[in-house]
Amino acid sequence: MASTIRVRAVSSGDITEVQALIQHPMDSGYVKDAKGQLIPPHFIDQLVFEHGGKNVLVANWGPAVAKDPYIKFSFKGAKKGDDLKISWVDNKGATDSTIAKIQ
Amino acid sequence: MTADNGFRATRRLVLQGAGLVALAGLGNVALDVAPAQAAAADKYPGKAFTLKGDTDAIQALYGKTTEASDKIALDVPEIAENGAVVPISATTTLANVTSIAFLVSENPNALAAYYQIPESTLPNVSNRVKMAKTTKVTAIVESGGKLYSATKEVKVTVGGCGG
Amino acid sequence: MSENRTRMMRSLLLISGLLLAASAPAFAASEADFKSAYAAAAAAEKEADAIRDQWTTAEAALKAARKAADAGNFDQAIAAAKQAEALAKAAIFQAASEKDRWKDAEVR
Amino acid sequence: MRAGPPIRLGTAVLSLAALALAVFALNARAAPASETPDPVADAKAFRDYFVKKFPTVKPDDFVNGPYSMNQDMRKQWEDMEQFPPYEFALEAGKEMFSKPFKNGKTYADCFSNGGIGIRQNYPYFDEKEGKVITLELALNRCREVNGEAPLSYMKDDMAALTAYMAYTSRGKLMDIKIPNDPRALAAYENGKRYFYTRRGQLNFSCASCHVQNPGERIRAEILAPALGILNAMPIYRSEWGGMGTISRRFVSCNSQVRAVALEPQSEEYRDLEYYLSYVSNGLPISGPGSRP
Repeated sequence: MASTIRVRAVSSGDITEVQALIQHPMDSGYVKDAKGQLIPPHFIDQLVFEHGGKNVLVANWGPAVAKDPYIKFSFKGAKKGDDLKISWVDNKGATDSTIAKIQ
Repeated sequence: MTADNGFRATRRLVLQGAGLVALAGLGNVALDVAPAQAAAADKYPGKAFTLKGDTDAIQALYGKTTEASDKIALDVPEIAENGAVVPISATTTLANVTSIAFLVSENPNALAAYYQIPESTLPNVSNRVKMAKTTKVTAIVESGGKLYSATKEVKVTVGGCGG
Repeated sequence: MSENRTRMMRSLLLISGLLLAASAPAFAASEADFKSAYAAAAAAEKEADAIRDQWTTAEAALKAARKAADAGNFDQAIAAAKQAEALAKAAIFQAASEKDRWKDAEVR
Repeated sequence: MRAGPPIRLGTAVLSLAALALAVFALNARAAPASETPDPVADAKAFRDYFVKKFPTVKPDDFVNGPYSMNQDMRKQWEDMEQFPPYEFALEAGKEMFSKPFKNGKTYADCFSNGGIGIRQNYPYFDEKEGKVITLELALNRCREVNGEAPLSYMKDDMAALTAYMAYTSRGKLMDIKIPNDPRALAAYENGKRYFYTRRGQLNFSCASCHVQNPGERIRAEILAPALGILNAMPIYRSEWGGMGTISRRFVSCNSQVRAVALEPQSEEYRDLEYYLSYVSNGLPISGPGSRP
């Protein structure tokens, strides 16, 4: 199944700007479906970005993060061609991860 | 209400354990103590995400109070295009930032996101969050162990002709 | 041009007056009264459907009438049926009055 | 600067007595059109109206709907365009477009130029059948001809396919033809009639919002100008939390003014799409788009 993570990591000088878009419903547990039943909470609670074996960002998310979440941040100490590992886990234990090349 | 934290904590440890083992496998990586220590700091603050108001969430997350600072640029729209997808970003000139958090006061649970920022990462993050209704939005920056915050209001209404 | 605008406004005021009057009465009603009110409403809605200018609120009112009647609450059922009929009639009036009026709004 | 006093859209309008309370804002208009419709003149007048009403908006920018009308909304849109929410639908559409049917054929076999870069010619008037064929109808016909079940016109797969086809036409100018056939002219006129006819309990026509009040707010939303309004289709709407086709947009607009929606791809909707696309000729395709 195609990965649920789309990443764009672009390095200029010592700073690498990372953008990621993740396909996930991010149900908050407060929304009712068409038949009036509450849709159970189903959201990514932790998203980790790793480079060179070290975490460059750990995002702890609650149910308020938007559907198909997007995130952008920058970090230092990486160069073109390095690997950036992205992995997420959600409150139902589902996970996905991918490795992206830094452009 | 959410999956019980016990289960998630054990899964977290299993994952990190696996992560460490994988790292050990990479011959060229100088495996020093830091990743283990950094991994411990990653513990998911589940409780803070279930609390209602800002103050309780901040207390549960940091155990300290925050003070306003003009060194944090919180960028949120004045009127949200749509409460379901509100772009939010925070950047700061404060020194050695270790974490950034976003709080949406009027949401059922105020804490929306909590970012742990290692020192090699720049202290600015952009995200898209849901807002239940017109609300105050706060970005909290932990710098040098002290908490600073910036707050703005975002107007959110039902779109279109409504009902 | 503004002359027929006011004429249309006056007729619409009449229609909404009718709507308010229709939903006001609350007298002990029997199933027979409900049946006739419901039939009238259904006929009006069928006509509105035929000219493809039905209002969602008209359909909702008719459903509410049926539900109230099934629950044996005929006062409410008749009120809802009358409202449905009035709304459907307003939709028919709207379509008729718009038949040529739309040209006035056209950008030229 | 506005053409007429804006229509008051407070909750009062939504009440039962909306009919009586709605304040009609109509400019004085010249005499009604002569009997035989003149699409070329219509399109020119339509375009001049918007260019005159919004002198600061570059003509090509009208296709960006609300974002051509409001800077704050535009900034939020530009932020999101860096990684647009329709990214997943676009990729799914591309994959679906090349996946062969059970009989080995693909969508490319049903369309000129393999379906690439042709969205700007849809909808067109099919003189054999004597009716307007929209891209969504053509896609479902292609499926049926190849023994596949038709898709829902409203979202998901149909939205993904049309998103990919629109993407391959990005930047090309809308190019809708009206052949020299009285039935084509009638379809065009029927679409124009639907566009200007008031409907539903709120008693609004498409023009009430998208011609007389573009740039105004309807609660939190900024109304898009009608010029080029279909050029960004299909769109990912945050309100829907997903993709939506032209059919879904027409149906939801109807239900918002409390008019019972027609069947997707029914004649009125296809003719409406024909009229709206024709008067937007010459404006670039910008689909798939993302909207509030």
